[in-house]
Amino acid sequence: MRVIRMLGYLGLIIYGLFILGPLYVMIVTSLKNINDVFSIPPKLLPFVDFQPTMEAFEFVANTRVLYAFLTSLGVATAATAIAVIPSLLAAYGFSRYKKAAMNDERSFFILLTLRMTPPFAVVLPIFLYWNLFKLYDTYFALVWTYSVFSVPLAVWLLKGFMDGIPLSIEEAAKLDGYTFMERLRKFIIPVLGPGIAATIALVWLFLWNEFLFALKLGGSNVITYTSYLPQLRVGQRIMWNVLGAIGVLGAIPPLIIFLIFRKQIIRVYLGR
Amino acid sequence: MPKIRLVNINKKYEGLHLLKNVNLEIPNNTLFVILGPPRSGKTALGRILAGLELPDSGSIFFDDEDVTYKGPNQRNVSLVFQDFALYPHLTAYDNIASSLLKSRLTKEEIRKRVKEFAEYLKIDHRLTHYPSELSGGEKQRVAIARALVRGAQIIILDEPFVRLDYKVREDMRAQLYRLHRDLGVTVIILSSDHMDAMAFPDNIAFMLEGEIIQVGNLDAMYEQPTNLSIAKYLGLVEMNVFPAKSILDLKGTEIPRSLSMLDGTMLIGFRPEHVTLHYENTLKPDKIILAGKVKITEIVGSETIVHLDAGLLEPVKVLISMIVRKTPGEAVRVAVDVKDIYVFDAKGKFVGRGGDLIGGDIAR
Amino acid sequence: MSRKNIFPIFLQLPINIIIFSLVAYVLGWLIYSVFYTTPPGGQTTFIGLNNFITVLSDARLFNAVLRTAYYAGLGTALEVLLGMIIALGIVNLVSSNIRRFIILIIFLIPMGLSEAIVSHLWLMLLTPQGYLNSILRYMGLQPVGWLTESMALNSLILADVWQWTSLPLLLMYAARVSIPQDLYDMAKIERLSAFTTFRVVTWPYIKNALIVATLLRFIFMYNTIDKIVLITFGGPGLATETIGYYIWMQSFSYRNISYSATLSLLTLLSTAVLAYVFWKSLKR
Amino acid sequence: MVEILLDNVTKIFKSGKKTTTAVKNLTLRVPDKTFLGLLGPSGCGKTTTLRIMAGLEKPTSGRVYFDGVDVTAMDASKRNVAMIFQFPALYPTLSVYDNIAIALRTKLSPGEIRKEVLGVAEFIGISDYLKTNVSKLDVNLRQKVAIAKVMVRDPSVFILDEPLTVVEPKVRNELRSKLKEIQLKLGKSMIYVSHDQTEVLTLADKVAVMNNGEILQYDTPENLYNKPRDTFVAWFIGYPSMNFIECEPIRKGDRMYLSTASGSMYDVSHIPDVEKLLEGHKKLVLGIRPEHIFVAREGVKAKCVKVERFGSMKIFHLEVDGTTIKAKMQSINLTVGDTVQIDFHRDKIILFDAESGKSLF
Repeated sequence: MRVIRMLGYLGLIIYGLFILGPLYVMIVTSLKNINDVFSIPPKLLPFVDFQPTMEAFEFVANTRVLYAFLTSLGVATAATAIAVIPSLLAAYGFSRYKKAAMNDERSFFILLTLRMTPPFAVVLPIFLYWNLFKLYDTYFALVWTYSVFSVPLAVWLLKGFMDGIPLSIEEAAKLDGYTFMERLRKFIIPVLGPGIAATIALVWLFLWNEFLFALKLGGSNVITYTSYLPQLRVGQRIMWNVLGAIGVLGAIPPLIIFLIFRKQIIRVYLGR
Repeated sequence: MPKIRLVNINKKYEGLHLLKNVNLEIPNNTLFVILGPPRSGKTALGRILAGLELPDSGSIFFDDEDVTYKGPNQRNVSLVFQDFALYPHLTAYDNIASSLLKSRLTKEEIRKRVKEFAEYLKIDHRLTHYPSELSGGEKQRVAIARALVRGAQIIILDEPFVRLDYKVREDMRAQLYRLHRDLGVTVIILSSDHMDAMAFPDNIAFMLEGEIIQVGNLDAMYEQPTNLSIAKYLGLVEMNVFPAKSILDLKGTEIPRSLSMLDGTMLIGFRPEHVTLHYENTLKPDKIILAGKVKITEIVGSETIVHLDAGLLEPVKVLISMIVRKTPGEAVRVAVDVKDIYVFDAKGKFVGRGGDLIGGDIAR
Repeated sequence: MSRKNIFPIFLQLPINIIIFSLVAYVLGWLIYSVFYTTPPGGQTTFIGLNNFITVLSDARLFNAVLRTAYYAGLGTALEVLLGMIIALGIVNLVSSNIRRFIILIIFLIPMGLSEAIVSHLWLMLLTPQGYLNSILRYMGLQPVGWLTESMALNSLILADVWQWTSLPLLLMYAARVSIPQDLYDMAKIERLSAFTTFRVVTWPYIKNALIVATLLRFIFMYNTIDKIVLITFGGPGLATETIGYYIWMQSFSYRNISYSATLSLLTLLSTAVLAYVFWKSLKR
Repeated sequence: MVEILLDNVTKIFKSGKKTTTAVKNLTLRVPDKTFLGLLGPSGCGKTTTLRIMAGLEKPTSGRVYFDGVDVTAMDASKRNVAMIFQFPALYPTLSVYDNIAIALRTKLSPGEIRKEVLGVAEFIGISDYLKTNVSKLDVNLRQKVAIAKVMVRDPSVFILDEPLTVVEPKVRNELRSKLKEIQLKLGKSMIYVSHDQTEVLTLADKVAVMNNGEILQYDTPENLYNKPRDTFVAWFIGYPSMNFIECEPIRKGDRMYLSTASGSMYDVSHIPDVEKLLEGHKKLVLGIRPEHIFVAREGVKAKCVKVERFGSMKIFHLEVDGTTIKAKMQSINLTVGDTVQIDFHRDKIILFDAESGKSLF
């Protein structure tokens, strides 16, 4: 029995290295000067193999990359804000009125297919749609597209959390004389609190990481940190250290969100 | 306090006929128990009375006002849920006060009123705690306080004791009785526990598969049950029921003449507490004497239940109101007075008691 | 329609307005473009089922379908199996909640990253003079052509396994943790062998999560082309061109609007079918 | 067949900073072939004690012996125990038959297994469900399957953790007699945990009443009923629970009386050397069970305020000296509002010290 346990631990450690290795490499690259990036033997230990510099991060701070990060932040936040309230109402409908028209399982399934739509199949028509309205390369176009695509995910998550609240609590509030809006504001949202926060975080994260739409709907004016990356590969000299820096900065929000909402994230996938 | 009248209430849910033409009258200011096995439609009836659901058909009158389509607040009715349904994010105080925040009372008036009810229900020392920190009994009391504080005239409790410890139930039943007596509030208990019927014996409606099959006080249901399921449901120990034929054909038993002319297909039932140990010298004309061997004995507090194997389908259960030591296998003779027995037809409909049999009302 | 059943419809109106503001046009345009085409400067003409005929005769599309099946199939299989093994490993080997939580956070990080970041991260590793080859050379081994024609697709699968094994892992972990402890106590008391315990206690609960993870991953690998767009551009040659990338090229490089719309519509239909299968498994 | 001994066992649960002591240096000896009841309110540590016995929980300190052998560290699988959980623990994808038979796979041949399972299923009354999958059954049938699973094994001890709590009241009586039959038939020791005393008192030969992690009294049902060690055990055993009347000892001539706050006097001179017994206790509590109260020609004035009646069994709530006591009297017809003279069966009176709550014997 002990041997199996040892092998098990070894397996976990190997998998841990498999995950952490590339992340470590990214962080190391972001601290390198452009010439130190690739060399034989590989320079992997800061202070030992190379002098870490903040060169890449300074580049990010002083060029449009910073602007790209702020755009990502703004667009993701705006789209999440637009999507959350309507999704909350819809999730309430799907959770409480399973038999009513537009709230039954079939409509929920249709919403699910929206969440599964492949971006590559719809990016062209959306591109043409915004051109139609002369809104190509504008914030509104990207934010609205993002909110449309975040609604299915938001509703799916919120419905999961809302199913966790016993119906009797709501009916008790009904008996206490509270109207629907008051019940939502005073009882469902506070009790659902962590669930809503986790949903907002996860939907925001989904948009923070989006690439294809940002690439095609944005242009010179609207550019997110993900759609900026290809521009660092123009010509022969790929700015690897800046790519590393952007990768590190882009990875901070997911880490924070996973730390804060670990319980809710596990609970969301529990139901499925 | 309004007199409640339910007229021809029907309710279907997903093909299940939950309530079949329910008619019930609940006099004002009573403590009313709606008793019945689980899934007999009690909760559905409670929810319709509270206004949480609308009946498919039929109407509800409070005194002579039709409140069928009025919401819970216009009816001044409150429901205490089986899982108490306390707001997890609010303290006990806020839970109780939640229904008053909607009224015009000032903050001070609310505080006084909540304090008053909390003290009455002996929960005032736990007001700052959250529901998760309260015990079952305490949660129940907060839920009741919340229902009463807004002046509801009718309070419905759905299986109020199911989640409580055995000993806490006894205390909570006393609380409910005191509450009804002091506040003059109509209390309706939906319960599947016959002990609740025993604790509140005056007004009981028995529900079975969505129908009210008997209304009255416990003694009436105990003495004259309308069908076999009520007879079996009421009683500390379930009633012994055997096909008449199996008793009549039993060898080694004395069958009084009055019983022998009974129709064979009928069922004879007799309660364990009506069975007495029989000793040779006390011959009585109208007694069924059964002989058998003791299977097991159970001692309950100061009473003993003896399971007797008397050659019938199932063991005969005997309840003796003192502690009696009977070893398994011991031969015992027991007697049942004919006037105590219950007679049901093959389908379980109550036909009459032993007394009617002797009087010749139940013919072959 | 009493007040009762209208009200829920009002609940659904807001999201439907948002969604149909875009989806209506998209679907309309897709269907329209399948049957009508406007060559640059030319006249819009009805082309009937030409597109569907092209689809059936398009060899490049057929190869792309095969590649997608291989890419999504192998990738999903690896991710789900590895995810299950690691999830069960964590639960059985690590008992303290704090250590479990730390391990889980580390293992879930890749899932939180953007496809774009992961693509460039793996580009750093896979590119000929990249880290992987420099480590291999440092250890005196032969460097590997990670992005050459024969290896490119497998390298992409490796990158995807690195990033997305965490989803099946999370699903399996959540399912395993939800199993009531009483069942394991009963199995221990009845002296069931480790294998029987797995068969009658663990498997029934995680089987569902396994199916859901498999479908979820397969659909998303089928739908996602970010890695291909950023690491291999469908190359070298057509070595890593999946259906998605092929449509991407048709839409934005070759500008065959009508044909790309046809392919897009067919993909949407197949995704809907996959989603239906996913939904059915979810409800069971 | 095994004699179980828990020697000074303590169990402390740590969750984050908060530590709770579920069991406090508990010593308990369960002779072989006894039916032991563990009785107490929720959260009194009875389930933890059970799990320590079964080996599912390791004690923080103290030892566990099976027939004198120290099994504290021995895993549950090696202790040859059989257990029923509060919520039926059945393998979800298996049929009833397989659920029962699974534990026997390694021990008996298929033929023998079949005979055993059919016999047990017949006894419990689930023969016609053998083929159905357990997840399709309602909770009553599922618990019957759990009981069958336990019966078919040949363990050294049966351990039951509140098996009847989730079952419908009607089925509860049926299963209670079945469990009693099982214990008699198989002659094995059985440990039965519950907060419902009717179950425990009818089934158990010996009962341990627990509260806050400690055993207050460990005795036969009769002794618990007649000689409770303190007011908690006296209150906890018996339905309806014992009445308690606060009073003070007063000597009048050569008779010894107990007088209540409102002045009614109870003569207790009949208790042997009552003088010695009572000195040193300023305040006392007189405990009398509802079934030991009767209507007498002259006694203490009592006004009836409520009647609970159940066929022949009647419980009268009587107001005496300002406190309400319950009396269970058989053939008495009192209605609310009547006043009557009541008296207590002298030999059934139990005296407790007011502060410590301990009974004076």
